[in-house]
Amino acid sequence: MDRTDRPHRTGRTGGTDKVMTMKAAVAAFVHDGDTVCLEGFTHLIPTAAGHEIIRQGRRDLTVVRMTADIVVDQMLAAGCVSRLVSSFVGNSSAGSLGNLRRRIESSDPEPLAFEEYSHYGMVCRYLAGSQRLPFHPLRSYGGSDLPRVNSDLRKVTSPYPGPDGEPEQIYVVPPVNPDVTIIHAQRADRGGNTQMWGLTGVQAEAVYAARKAIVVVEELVDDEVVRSDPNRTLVPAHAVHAVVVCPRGAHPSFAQGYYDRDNAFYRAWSAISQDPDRIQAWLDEWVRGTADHAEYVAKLGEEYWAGLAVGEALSEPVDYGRRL
Amino acid sequence: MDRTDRPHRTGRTGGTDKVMTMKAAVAAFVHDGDTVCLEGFTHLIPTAAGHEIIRQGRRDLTVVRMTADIVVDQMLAAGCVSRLVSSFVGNSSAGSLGNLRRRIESSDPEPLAFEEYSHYGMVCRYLAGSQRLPFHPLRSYGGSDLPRVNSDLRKVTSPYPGPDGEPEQIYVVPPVNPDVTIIHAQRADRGGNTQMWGLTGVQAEAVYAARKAIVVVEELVDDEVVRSDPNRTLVPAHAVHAVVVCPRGAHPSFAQGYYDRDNAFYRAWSAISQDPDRIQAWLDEWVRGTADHAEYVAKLGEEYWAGLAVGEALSEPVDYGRRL
Amino acid sequence: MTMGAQGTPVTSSELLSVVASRELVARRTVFAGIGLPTLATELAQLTVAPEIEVVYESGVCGAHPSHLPETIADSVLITGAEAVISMPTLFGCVLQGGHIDVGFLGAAQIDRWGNLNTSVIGEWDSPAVRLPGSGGGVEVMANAREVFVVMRRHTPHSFTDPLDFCTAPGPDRALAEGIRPLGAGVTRVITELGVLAREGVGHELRLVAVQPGVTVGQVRAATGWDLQVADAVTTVEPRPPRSCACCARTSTPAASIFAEP
Amino acid sequence: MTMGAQGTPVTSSELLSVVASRELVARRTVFAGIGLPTLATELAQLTVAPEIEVVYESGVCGAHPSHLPETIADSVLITGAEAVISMPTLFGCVLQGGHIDVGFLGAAQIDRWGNLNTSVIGEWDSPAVRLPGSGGGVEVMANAREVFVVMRRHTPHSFTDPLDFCTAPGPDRALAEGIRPLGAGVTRVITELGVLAREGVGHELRLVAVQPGVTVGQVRAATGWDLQVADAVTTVEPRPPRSCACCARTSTPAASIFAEP
Repeated sequence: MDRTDRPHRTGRTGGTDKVMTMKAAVAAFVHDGDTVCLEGFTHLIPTAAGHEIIRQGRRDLTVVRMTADIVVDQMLAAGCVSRLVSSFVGNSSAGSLGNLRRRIESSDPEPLAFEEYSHYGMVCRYLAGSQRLPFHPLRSYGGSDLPRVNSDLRKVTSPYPGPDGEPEQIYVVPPVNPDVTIIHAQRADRGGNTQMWGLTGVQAEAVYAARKAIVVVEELVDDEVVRSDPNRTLVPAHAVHAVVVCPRGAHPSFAQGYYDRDNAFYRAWSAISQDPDRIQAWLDEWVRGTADHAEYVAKLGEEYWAGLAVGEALSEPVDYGRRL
Repeated sequence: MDRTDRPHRTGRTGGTDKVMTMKAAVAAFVHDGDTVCLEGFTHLIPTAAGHEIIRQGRRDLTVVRMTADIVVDQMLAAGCVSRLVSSFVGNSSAGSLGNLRRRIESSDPEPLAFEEYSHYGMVCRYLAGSQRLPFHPLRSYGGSDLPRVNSDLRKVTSPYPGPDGEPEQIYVVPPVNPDVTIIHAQRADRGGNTQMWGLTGVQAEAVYAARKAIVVVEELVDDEVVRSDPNRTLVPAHAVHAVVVCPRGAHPSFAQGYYDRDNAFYRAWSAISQDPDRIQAWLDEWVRGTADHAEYVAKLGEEYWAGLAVGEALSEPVDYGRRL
Repeated sequence: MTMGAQGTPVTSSELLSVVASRELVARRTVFAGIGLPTLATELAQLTVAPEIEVVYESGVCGAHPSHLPETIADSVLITGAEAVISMPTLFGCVLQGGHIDVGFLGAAQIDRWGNLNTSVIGEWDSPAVRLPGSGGGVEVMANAREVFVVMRRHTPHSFTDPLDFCTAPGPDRALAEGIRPLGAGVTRVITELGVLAREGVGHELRLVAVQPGVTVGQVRAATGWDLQVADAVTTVEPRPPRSCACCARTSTPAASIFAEP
Repeated sequence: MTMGAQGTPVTSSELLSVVASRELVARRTVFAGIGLPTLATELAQLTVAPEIEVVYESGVCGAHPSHLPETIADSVLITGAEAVISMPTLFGCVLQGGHIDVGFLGAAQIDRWGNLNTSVIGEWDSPAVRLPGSGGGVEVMANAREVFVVMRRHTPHSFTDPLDFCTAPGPDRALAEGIRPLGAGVTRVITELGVLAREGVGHELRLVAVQPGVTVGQVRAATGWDLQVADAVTTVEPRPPRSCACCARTSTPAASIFAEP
């Protein structure tokens, strides 16, 4: 391990420098057999982290992700995943996921254990996990077949009378506590104070639910930038174990204010993933054939990225005030 | 009722103009016997709203507030409140609340029903209320005497085995659904999209838990200001029924970036509230004797406010990006 | 395929969206999930129901997009929006909290009570087709006051009773388990053949309108159960009114918006 | 009252804070509630334990105040902080989630197991004194790895067994009800007479140190139960080291900070 493999103390007040390379962070915090949560609801999807997991050849992972989409399909194709916990398995609105469907429909090339939840069921699992609760209640699943195929969807009787004065039952979900949660964000400081804007999904809860957390960012910023707007810090440093700087690491999803969604790639993936040979060729070329995400980015080329560029739309500053 | 008494449609896309005077908002949404939630954890306390409730002579209110402090003591002294639901009853760290103590210790001049929760118990009541849940679990109260005196603190058995494989019990609290929640914020647009920064407490959940919500703001801002930073909107318009513009309406608490906490007033209150006559004189002069909060502000005088003024500390803008 | 006002071809998706958008008149808040529902709610807001508030499943409230969005998470929905909220707030406070009048859902299968299957065709353990799954569908069905369903293909395989799997149950199934949902379940089903309606708990779907040139008999034949028919079946207004005008407000050509994935 | 390094009077509050702050050496995250605990943690960070992370009960993480704060919600704690989080996140994810090593509490009464009363003196229904109540004390006790208690007055009325009312129970009481808390409960009690320590579940508080000039017998006499005493009782270092230096770093005079309310 090189120096960047583990956090080390600095003179920074109250903080630890947690900046690591993606390679080092995945090596340190993602192990064969782990439960790995990758969150980001259509926005800020930690694709580059998924690719590094593929490069390092992790096996037998349980992947937890609300919207299992392209990056999950790629990890499945690379043989990293034996179990998937999710509430939506599809290529966004662009089509379906070839590898995922082959695995589930035909056990091709091997079976995939799949636990289906609803979106809010997943959110409540993160809420329970992050708050160290034995369960979280939600007003879903009554009459659904999902509890029949997922024995972790259970019911409790409320100790308060229902609206009609009779005892009331409600479904609950169990906590999820991933070994590691990986999220992508716009920016963080070296200590891991992480700021996100635009769609923020369930990332903060997914981080708090995990034993370890890796935050991948578009930009490392000075402490003063973070501290000029503490309400923007959705994940405080104390919940973060590694900060990885990886510009454009959410491609083909988007990073609000940094680059737009690559809709053409989403559409292309639906075709690629129909063909097991094409997807292996794609992985060979773009993931296994690149040393890291910087090489992937360079390989796409500046002209390509220009097509995803966005103009500027700055927020109006707010005044935190200072004592006179 | 004048025109400002009820929201009316404007040409604003997808929105309703909800701006009302404090007088009209309290008249419309706070009724005798109501359950009224006033939230703001030491910051952005809706004091001016409490004063208007006193001016309009509301009676028999149930007040729900995590930190029952000066404004609650004042409402108690004015005879507005018959029941209090709270997790901390004190004048911040500056002392105790005379009226509250007389009511509870000596039923002087009349009894006060008091329901004690812990801070997180209150938070969970708002969480349950805002999410329409029959209860919310929390890892508190085991071994406490609080459940002995508050029969709404109950237990459920988790349907999942505990860490030792045995059944696990956990305490739960019931939802709270106030008739109206009143919060104070830095700014909102005319439709009620409300932006807050600094300490944000549990205000969003308290609003969502309520049947109606009044947002009192330091500033009414153009739609474009709010829309330049949608992540700053902690309370969306659809949850808000009235927007009241009331600068300095959180005094003696503070509004981050607008004015500082009036620590001298906090200390003074501990003395005033020891004496029932002094507090009535104070209410006569500062609340019942002023037509509205603008008069209260003017009566304090510009020199007084200058002592609470703060300097500028602007957040660095973030880029939301725009499609090219 | 029919022709739009200006002679452009109207795909089935556009037709469905236009019909669906009309049903939103007089509704207040709409929850828009992935796919067709987004188009329908966008269209509604731009045409027949400008006052509705659309809450996107991504967490966007009060969007003011510069371009017609391609997905519920399109960056143009976020920039300039009135609020962007987290998933716990969206699903917990807004949807489960009871703030949504109409939820929009799609499905692979629907039964006579408006129960939906979005999980599997065939058996759970070895499905013929693995579908995307619940998404927020279970929550929309349980918590929205009413649910509109847009079905791309009206066939006996998709309109079937029993379902291969019930992902998102309507209130009748929930009540049978002793759980009381907030809303009425599915109240409208819009297909390329017509519009079905349902009154609420205890009621079946009924055919209330047919698309131009479609007969009641054709709809009944395309439905996998003995479909109830309203006393007066109307015909859906054929021309998609103002839909092209709405697209003209943005720089996105209608064709790209309404393309099938 | 003793004298500080530079001859300024040291109030009891300052003394307590200084002693409490020393106990924080080698701890990582501290949860600071209202009142004295704030002073102690601020002092610790500025003097003996600069690496500790203080999380304030108001939701502030990583504060960098320009002035010594007067309360946990002082605006100087917010401006320039690393993060400000909501109450649900603070109490749910950070505290209950298990991120806090040391919680700091005050109380009106404490018993031999470290159970605390912050609710009432006398009977619940007609109390002689209505105290502020739980605040976050129940949660701190249940979820912090250990709890330090600062008691302003060491008397048989405040060190009493049984308590008039148990607001925040230690793990022994919780376990007796079949509920397993995360932490060890109270491990340190700091008073104007000395320092008590407790090993964890099943253990009583024991006197481990006395303030200068105080005898073991005086502490035992001031305690309402038969107080256990460690084999080797040390004497607390009398001089508040560097506390004036820390105040000098800010523009607030020590006297105003340490004034009794």
